[in-house]
Amino acid sequence: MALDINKIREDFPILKRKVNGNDFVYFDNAATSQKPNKVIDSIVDYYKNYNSNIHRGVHTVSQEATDAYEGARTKIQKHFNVKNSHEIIFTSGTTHSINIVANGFKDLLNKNDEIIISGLEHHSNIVPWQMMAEKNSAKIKVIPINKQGELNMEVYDSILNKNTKLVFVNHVSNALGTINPIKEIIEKAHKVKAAVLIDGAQAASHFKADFQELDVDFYTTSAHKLCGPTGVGILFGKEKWLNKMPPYQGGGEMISDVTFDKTTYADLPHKFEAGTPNVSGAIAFGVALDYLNSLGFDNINLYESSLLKYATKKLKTISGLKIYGDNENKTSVISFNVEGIHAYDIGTLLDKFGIAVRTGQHCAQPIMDHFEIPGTVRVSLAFYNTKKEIDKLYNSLKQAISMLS
Amino acid sequence: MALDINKIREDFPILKRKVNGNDFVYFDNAATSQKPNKVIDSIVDYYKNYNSNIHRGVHTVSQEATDAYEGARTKIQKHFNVKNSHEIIFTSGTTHSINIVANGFKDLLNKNDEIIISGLEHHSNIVPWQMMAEKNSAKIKVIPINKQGELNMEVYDSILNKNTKLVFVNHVSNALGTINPIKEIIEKAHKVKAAVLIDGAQAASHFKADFQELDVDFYTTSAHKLCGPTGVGILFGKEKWLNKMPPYQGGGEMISDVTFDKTTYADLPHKFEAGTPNVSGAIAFGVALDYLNSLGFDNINLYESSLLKYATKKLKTISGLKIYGDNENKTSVISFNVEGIHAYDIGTLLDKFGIAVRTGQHCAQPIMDHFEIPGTVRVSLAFYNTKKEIDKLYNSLKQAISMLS
Amino acid sequence: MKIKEIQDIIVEEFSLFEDWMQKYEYMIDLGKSIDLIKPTNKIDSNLIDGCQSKLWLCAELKHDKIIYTADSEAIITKGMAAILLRVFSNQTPEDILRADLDYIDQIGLKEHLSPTRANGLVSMIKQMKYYALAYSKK
Amino acid sequence: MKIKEIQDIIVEEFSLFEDWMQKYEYMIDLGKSIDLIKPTNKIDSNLIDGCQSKLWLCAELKHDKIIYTADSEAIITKGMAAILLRVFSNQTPEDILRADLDYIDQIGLKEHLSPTRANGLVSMIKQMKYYALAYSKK
Ligand SMILES: Cc1ncc(COP(=O)(O)O)c(C=O)c1O
Ligand SMILES: Cc1ncc(COP(=O)(O)O)c(C=O)c1O
Repeated sequence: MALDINKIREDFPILKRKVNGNDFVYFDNAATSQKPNKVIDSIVDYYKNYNSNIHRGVHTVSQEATDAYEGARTKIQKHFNVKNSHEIIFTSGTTHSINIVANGFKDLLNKNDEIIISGLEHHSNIVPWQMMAEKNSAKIKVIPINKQGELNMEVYDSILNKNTKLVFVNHVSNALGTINPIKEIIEKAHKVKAAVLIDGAQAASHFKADFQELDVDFYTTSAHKLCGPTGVGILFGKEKWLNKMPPYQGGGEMISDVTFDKTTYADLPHKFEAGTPNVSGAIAFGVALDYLNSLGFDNINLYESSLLKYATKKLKTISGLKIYGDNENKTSVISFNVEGIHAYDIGTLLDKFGIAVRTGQHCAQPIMDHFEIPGTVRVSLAFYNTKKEIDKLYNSLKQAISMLS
Repeated sequence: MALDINKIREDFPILKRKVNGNDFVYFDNAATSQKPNKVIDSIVDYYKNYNSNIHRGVHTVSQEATDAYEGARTKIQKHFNVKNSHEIIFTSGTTHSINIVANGFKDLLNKNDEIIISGLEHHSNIVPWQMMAEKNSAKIKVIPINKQGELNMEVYDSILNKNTKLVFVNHVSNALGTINPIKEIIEKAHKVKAAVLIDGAQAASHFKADFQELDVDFYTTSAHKLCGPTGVGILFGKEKWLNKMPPYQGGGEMISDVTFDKTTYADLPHKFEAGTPNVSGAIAFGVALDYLNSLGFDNINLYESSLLKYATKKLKTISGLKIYGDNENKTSVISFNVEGIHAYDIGTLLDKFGIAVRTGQHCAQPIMDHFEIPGTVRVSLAFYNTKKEIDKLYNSLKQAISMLS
Repeated sequence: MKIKEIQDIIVEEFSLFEDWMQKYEYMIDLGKSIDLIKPTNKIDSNLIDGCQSKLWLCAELKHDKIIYTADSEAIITKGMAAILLRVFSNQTPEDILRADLDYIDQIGLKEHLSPTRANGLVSMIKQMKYYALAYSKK
Repeated sequence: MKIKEIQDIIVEEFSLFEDWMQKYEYMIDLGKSIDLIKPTNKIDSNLIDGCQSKLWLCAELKHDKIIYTADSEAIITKGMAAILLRVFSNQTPEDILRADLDYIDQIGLKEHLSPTRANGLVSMIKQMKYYALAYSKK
């Protein structure tokens, strides 16, 4: 079933707005996605009809809120084919999720242990490990990237060894769009008994991962990247790991017994959900997944691939334009520069034409260092974008270049 | 100017709903507050018109979102009379805020140092310090409470000494409603050069604190307790402390320079705001403060005091009913038990009458241990409650007691 | 009597009540009148997790049938426990394992068995099934 | 010429443009044509924080007036810098401290001076004022 994009666009009220007098074209989807009415409505419905603090409440509205919140957890569990619902921890986003794991492993590692990070990482996936390694002196090794912006798997094989305790790779690179071979990475890591955390912040909006099939140990994502609201995300962790890790934050919900002498931690998932969670956010996250599933991830994938191909081909015809990470295994991102022109100038002029792109380092300075550039223009696509919008980008870009040359 | 409560109630759509066939009476305000239309509308407006990831974006919508987000920070700054806007850190809530400080002091304290916690604390304010003390071996001392549920300030004087580095007290106790003498606590702590963190989760919806006048070192609160959305809160910290503390989470935004060897942290407030924040939540938090200020905190205070007095007097006429923390310095909370009847049973029956109260320990087990009770029924009031609702509570409670006796 | 028969009787009994108040008065009466558990069995190891009021559950096998006893500090929880025990107690492990809880739905008390409700009854039912499983394997 | 006079001239110049494209073409031309800073001053210590493209600012006092020079990798930022320097450079520290930026608003380029925009121009203005303050105290 092909997607009816015009109908889908009706679901996204923001797509009707004007920017600088022009129709708004949103190509900054890797930074955050836009939200369909259903998701927005679910937030309104929550606050107008059943807002309440959850858990431990005996009154009806608290029960309704709790059921909806836990219902969202179950939706997420099913979506990612997770064995136990308590293996899904609600967090405030990917960054928070990764920090829970980094903090958790702080006490589990020592100076003979090694962790491997990919060279394609977002800052969220680098800094927590540096902070952790400062404490436990574990060694950080890096899988370098090649000219096409792909991970060098030969180096991965050579640095993986019995001291490796953890491997951290994003599923899709936010700066380049590269899809990493996570299945292979996980299988190889498991052979040396290392755990694997996959940062799915950029992937989850494009394809549906099956966590049991992947046999992944941890997986993270943020609702705001997949048509959900800001301020909520998940950490998936295998039960055995979540039980092993100490809690990250102290507070309400996460303890079963508190005295001034001693505190017993509560069961999963509460151990990692201290304090009042983002109740409306979690519920709306579930609704966002329902929405995406109603379109179908296969359909989304097919359509986005054709958009990417069309845009790549078109942009490549522009002389002096260079795409970084122009490889076969990528999704929905085109990161480029035009010779002699600064990314910031292109971004500024495209904005005048109503087109939103991102410029700069994309929180991935090591990748920019690799290509020896200060930054790129990043066009990132979603299923509600159209070929017509790409044509508009092409024309505006040509005009911008001519103004700037 | 007296508040026009009937008009105010029109602002809160949820107050029109039915629960178990009865008009909904919401007396669980200490758990979370209800939201006025303005706040809900601001969330809708954000997602329908200018949703975007913030900071570093050069396109218009990103600018609009960033300006609104930073505008919210400025509103909060002004509301609490804070010197610098970068002393306001957006967090996911009070629990998160407190954990930032507990983590920050982990490296700043050692085993000769002492921290003082009040005996009136919520779990959020106990567990993080226990977790911290496990790491740095600092000693935790407790200010005990007296029969009226007030802090014993003589003991405070006696345990405060030159080794005291931190004092942690909530502004208002969530379990009893006691208002603590924070001005005195801060002044005395500063004499021995100890820093003070005030947990304002229960206070900020009832009165407007002036942080410069209080000279408080840290202050925390959650938006959801003051008519704002879930998943967002603030940590106020004096610049000198925030600069001294290490960051809590690693990620995007909080670094100025990342390589695989070394990372330089960004300036305040970004150092503590790793990852995509709850943009819509922060903006709606600002709108919630605008709303409350449009009513006026003096008016809110006056009205809530009269409600509390009325309710206390009325409930006290019920034989066998005992109020915990029945003192002069309290706000908006009545925590009670009826002889021979379990709090859970009362809560369950009140819910049948459409009345939402909280029952149990209220995340404050040490207080329950102090009174040697398993829990209480907690009625917590807000400015949108009415005397008529209190009458209904009184009548329903009488009926529940007669059913249960 | 078989589980299904008892359930049908309970459903019939509850069908006579005209409003929630009568229903709850009945539950409260059940909670008050029935002495559910031996005081010596009110020990921590028999406590059910996750509830606002303490809730104890005991099980013993007699003549191939499981006798459950339970108690709670909260009278409504105790009444609900009584309604559950009336069905499950004095049945064979196999019948208990097969039994469903539709009757609770039919008598309009399903809300008390929400997994997110802090009364411990869902955990109690789970625990009853565990006992039944354990005894069925003997 | 006094600051206010230069500002008025700029406002008049910009009033001739019919659309944003002409305006931006002019800015870009400014950015291209003007050699703003000595290569030897393009050093890290002259860098302005918080921008996507590198932005350098220099100040020196000549005959009681401050001569600012600046440069940026991004041409639009450089053009904006040129518009700012045309007003502020070669003025007395006191006049610089007193000067406002209303003219930027009037020529419709205020968006570039949002404190949250990642182009560094707001920091540059702040830095220019700091220099003026420092020199005014000499
Ligand atoms: C006194 C007090 N402190 C801290 C908290 C925790 O706030 P949150 O759950 O929003 O993190 C609460 C909320 O119940 C509270 O009442
Ligand atoms: C690959 C990747 N990881 C992590 C993150 C951080 O996600 P968040 O900002 O929602 O915490 C992002 C978002 O930009 C990302 O693209």
